[in-house]
Amino acid sequence: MEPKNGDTQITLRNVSKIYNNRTVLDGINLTIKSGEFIAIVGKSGCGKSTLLRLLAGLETCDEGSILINGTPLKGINNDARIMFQDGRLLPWKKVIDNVRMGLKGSSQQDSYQALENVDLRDRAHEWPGKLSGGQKQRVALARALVHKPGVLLLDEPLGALDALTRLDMQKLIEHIWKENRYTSVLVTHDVEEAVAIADRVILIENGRIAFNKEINLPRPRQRTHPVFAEYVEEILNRILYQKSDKDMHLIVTKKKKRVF
Amino acid sequence: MEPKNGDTQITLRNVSKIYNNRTVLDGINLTIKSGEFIAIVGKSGCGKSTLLRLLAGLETCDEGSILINGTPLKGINNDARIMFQDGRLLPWKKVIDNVRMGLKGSSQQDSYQALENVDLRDRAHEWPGKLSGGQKQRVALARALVHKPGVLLLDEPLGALDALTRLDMQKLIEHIWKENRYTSVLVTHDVEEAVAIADRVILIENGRIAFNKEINLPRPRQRTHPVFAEYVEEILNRILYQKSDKDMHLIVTKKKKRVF
Amino acid sequence: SGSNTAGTTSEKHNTSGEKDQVLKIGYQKNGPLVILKSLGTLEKRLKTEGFKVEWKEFTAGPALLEALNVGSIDFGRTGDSPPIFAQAAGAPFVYVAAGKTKFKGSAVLVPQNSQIKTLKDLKGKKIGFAKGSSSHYLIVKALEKAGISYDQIEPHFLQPGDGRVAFEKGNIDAWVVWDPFTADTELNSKARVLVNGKGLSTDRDFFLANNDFAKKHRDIIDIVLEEIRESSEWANSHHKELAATLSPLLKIDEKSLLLSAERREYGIDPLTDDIIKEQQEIADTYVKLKIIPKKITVKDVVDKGRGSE
Amino acid sequence: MGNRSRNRPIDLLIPWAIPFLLLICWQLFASLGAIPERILPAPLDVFQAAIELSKTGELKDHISISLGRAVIGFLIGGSIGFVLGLFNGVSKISELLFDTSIQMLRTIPHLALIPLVILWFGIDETSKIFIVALGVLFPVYFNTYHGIKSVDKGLIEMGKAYGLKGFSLFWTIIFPGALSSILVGFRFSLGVMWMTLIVAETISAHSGIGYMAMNAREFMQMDVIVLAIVLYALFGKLSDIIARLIEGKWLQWNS
Amino acid sequence: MGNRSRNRPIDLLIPWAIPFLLLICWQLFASLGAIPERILPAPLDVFQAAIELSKTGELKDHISISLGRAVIGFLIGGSIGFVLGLFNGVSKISELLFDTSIQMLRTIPHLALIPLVILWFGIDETSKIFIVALGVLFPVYFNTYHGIKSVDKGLIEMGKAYGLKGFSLFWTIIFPGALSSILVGFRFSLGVMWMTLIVAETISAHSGIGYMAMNAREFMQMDVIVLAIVLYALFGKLSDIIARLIEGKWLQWNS
Ligand SMILES: Nc1ncnc2c1ncn2[C@@H]1O[C@H](COP(=O)(O)OP(=O)(O)OP(=O)(O)O)[C@@H](O)[C@H]1O
Ligand SMILES: Nc1ncnc2c1ncn2[C@@H]1O[C@H](COP(=O)(O)OP(=O)(O)OP(=O)(O)O)[C@@H](O)[C@H]1O
Ligand SMILES: [Mg+2]
Ligand SMILES: [Mg+2]
Repeated sequence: MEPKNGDTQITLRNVSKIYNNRTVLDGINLTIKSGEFIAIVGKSGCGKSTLLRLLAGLETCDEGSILINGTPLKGINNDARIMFQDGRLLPWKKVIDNVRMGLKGSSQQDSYQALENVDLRDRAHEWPGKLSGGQKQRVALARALVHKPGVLLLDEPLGALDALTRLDMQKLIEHIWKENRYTSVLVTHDVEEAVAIADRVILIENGRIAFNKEINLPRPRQRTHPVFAEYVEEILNRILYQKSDKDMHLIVTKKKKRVF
Repeated sequence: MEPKNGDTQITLRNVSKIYNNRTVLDGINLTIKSGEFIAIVGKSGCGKSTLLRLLAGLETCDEGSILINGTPLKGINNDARIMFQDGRLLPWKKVIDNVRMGLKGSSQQDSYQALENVDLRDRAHEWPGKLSGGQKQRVALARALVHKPGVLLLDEPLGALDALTRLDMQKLIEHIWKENRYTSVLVTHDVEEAVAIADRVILIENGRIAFNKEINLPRPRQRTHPVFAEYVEEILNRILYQKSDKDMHLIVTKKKKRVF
Repeated sequence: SGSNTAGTTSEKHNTSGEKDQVLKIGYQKNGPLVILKSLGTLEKRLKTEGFKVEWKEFTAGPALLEALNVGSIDFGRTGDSPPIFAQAAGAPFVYVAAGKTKFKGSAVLVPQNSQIKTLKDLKGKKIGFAKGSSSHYLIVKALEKAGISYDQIEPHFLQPGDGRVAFEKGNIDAWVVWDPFTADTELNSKARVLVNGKGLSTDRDFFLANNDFAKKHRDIIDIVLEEIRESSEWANSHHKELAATLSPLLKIDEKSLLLSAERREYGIDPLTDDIIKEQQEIADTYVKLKIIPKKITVKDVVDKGRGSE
Repeated sequence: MGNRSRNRPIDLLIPWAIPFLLLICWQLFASLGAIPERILPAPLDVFQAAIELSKTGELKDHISISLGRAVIGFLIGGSIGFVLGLFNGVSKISELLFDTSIQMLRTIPHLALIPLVILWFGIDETSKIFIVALGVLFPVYFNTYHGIKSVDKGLIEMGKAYGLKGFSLFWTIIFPGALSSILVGFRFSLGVMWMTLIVAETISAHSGIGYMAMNAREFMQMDVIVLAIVLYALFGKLSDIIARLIEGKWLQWNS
Repeated sequence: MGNRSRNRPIDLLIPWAIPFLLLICWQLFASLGAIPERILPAPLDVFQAAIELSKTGELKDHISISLGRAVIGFLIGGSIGFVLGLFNGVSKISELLFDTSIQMLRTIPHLALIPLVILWFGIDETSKIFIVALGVLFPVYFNTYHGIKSVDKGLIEMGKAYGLKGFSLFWTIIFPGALSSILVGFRFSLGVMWMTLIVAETISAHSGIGYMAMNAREFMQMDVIVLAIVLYALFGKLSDIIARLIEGKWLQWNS
């Protein structure tokens, strides 16, 4: 099945996910418009990766359902490509073959170009085991981007990159998204990054969507733009000083027990 | 051998490391004073992890030597603890046993406290495989911090953490370092983080130390302090807009080939 | 031939006082020794001599001689061929007595409706037998008599159990085997005896002893032989009882065992020159067939005192 | 794999479907006379034979004697194989010295060794146990060695960097990392243990199921032969269940 | 492991130190008369026997005939074992259906099966090849199955998420992930291949090294028995070298 670009709408209806009595996602309702770019932020362990895995069809909802263009998702979402948080390169395939993996009838050129884009063209014929942490991550990114899926799911794609490379990769992701307009979900810890790329930033807290902020900035976005900084600050504040009293309480009591 | 705290000075003398004709580190000279906290920044693949591995004694220098308190390092550096970029938790040990690993005669309490510090006390008896990316990283951090080594080496310990947790962990690292005063080297991509914790920030470029900035700020450091922002900007600018003409040229030519 | 290995166990016991001496006898389930074992008379006799008896079971003659060779047993019985091979290999044993002929029970069998009517018809046929067994000698002699050369048949080397399956399945055209397998096959598998050992082979058992043991314990061997003689007499006069005792041991039906008992005489013959000559002939045949590499002289390993008895 | 599926009762039954079906077909063909009884007895005849042998206590004796030999041989051979695999897996020098020799010994059939075994160990229990031990040694050695060789190098490095050495490094990282492969060797060798018994019990034995089988083969008691085969099969399954239980307990983290 | 060490010539010699030392001791003891020749012939006598058998061309015949049986049996048994291991490793249903049956069959000694093998396949080459195939099947099955079961689940998941299915998923991820374990099975079964030949060649054989060994045993020709053992050992080492070459080629990424 050839993935269709830019016409995949995703609807989450009351989606819950429970791991051994631990409710990770608790009745999530969310609609991602076709071609929209969404960024997800949230505390470590709040369920971001779980949400992405649900969208990719790698996990099943314990409650509720996920609709892709109106049809409930069952099994693997063939229309989606996910970049995993832990990279998952095949150690027994050369870098270029990792990028090429799963490409059907696509020319060699595409994958070399993808490697070029992440600045690793010259490492094409090495084993992934010989790469640095950030290089591995970029190979995984190249692999995700070389496909032209209906839905692109990126789980912290730039976590291991330095500031300079990170900016380059952000531009790359945005550029490719603009060209293909697939529905995209990006998990990130970098709020600036979220504001720079996404149409909408979503905060997950206690298994629910705590905050849902549309970013109304023209593209290409200028980081120096005053409104940009405002957005970043607003979201960052919301994350750092959680508004709900209950949570506040929790954090305070937890902190009391710490040594510092 | 009981690790000695706070009295380990490290000297790198003309250290080079070459992987299959690729010179990764090229004649590094550096002295890390006993009890000093150094942060290393640099582009992805520039050799930061390699440097840390050399300090831990996991690799041997191809040229030059590393002196620990004046004696050349041979084999594993028993006085050092390294937190690897890729975590390396033992999948067959429960979280708490991973933290406890290698501790000699130390009380249970220490490792539970270490887990408490990284906010994962309640996950002590789960398998690491069931944790989220950031949770795994925190367990690895707890494991590194629970030892009281002479040298602490941290390879991007907070890369997978959200802004809030990250701040907490930075405080934790600084706190524990202050208490024990071991010589510390932190690899990070977050310049703010480097400036917030380190006594000195070092930039590696083309296998050499391109920049070596002492941070003269009183602790605890206030991020809102204007000098703090100046430091961050100076370092960030140095990273983003590499001063050397040769590099500039390289980057420009590379970019030409890209699709965006 | 070489006598530098001691009959380890028995010698050890020799030095440590009379009470502890052990006689290790190797036997096969379908031989005369099993009768002696089941009667239990030997143990009683030897107890007074300060000897304990240990019975060691072997599935085949060569395996028994393997044990005799390294001194794991002191005394045993096999068919006519294994001692020849053992002598060729230089094993330290002696013949102490011969059994009675049992050629009636050794036969060339063909299926009842087989086209093979005479020995001459065996030409070009697939014939199964155990390599280096008395059957091997029997078929060589039978072919010789029919004027067929050994090259003109297709030999298949099969142990009795395997041969039986191959025979019933028709994988072989003829099967050469000994009692009680002959009797069992005749009665239960629609087999016909083409020819038995009469005039071809005497097919005797032989009683063998470890060289050193035979020298040291002449008296004990005499007692054992005497007991064998007595148990054989009992067997010869109690066919029904014999069949009934052996049937559960061998798991062969009583009818077959009765048949094989009736056409066989148990007993012991002294090692006369004739018997030694027969045995020498067998040995020479094996040399001719290149089954053993060099000529041997059977007389060399006959227990001297007994050979002239 | 794992516990989830094992709890469904149907999953406990399905594995027996094929053996059961075969049994029924066989009985059917035999009853219809398509398989001559003399050549391949019907399951019921085999069952009959089992009952008869049980009544006299013979079957129990055979089994318990074999079991004794099997277990002792397994313990000896398994330990040696494990230790050798361990040393050769951990130490380069040991590997260089011994691996070739072991690879060479491995191919030698036990049947060919019997004359030498009798020479060295006589015809009593020692020689039988030796053969079982020898048979068990190699799969254990092989899988232990391979398991240790394929432990994640990154984890070993981590252990060393955290001050683990010698035994504690082995116990914390190398052994658990190699465990799944070691257990494969264990499972495999439990099967080999029973297999080699038959060779061992051709050496002047009076009892044991190997003896029972070979004796029956000599006298063409097809029902006993088939009974022996069925017993071997059941023992195989039993060994497998034990091995799987151990696996399930030790490899929980992997499920 | 790996290529680096294999290039040092000393590393090629060290593995032979122990076999060589044993050989020298053995010859020494034999020459001094400490080991009676009749019981254990000296290495030179064995060598002599080899020369004599070679002169007549007999040895070459035995080896080439055995080799033929071994290779055919290996190909058949190995393929079946591989395919079974593959299916049971990949498919839960297949595993439920077949694994128990295979575990049961595995324990049955070939010696006990001989009557049945003759029954089914007669006394010609087919039955010999069947036994070799049967012997080879299980280690290949076992290690393939285990290898596939222990492929990193995360990588398989990744493959599926990237649209790999069926054969391409197998070829890209499952097979390479299981390969190291599969090669262990391959190595092991190369040894078993030679081992089972001796049983196979007790069925009405006139040639082959298994026949040679058993024949020599019957006629108590210790020099030929030892020669056969030495041949088996050399074949074992040879098989091992082949297996290691293949491993070295296919598992480059792991070095
Ligand atoms: N074992 C190895 N064999 C060959 N090359 C290697 C090996 N390890 C690292 N390299 C190469 O050395 C260079 C430096 O690697 P290193 O891991 O030190 O980078 P890094 O600065 O930590 O990068 P990152 O920020 O991406 O983690 C990279 O180009 C990498 O590909
Ligand atoms: N297979 C699993 N079994 C049990 N619990 C799990 C499993 N996978 C995830 N969890 C738990 O679910 C919660 C959410 O995990 P998830 O990986 O979605 O977090 P995350 O938001 O991606 O965190 P991070 O930013 O640290 O990657 C965590 O508490 C984690 O421990
Ligand atoms: Mg995550
Ligand atoms: Mg790194």
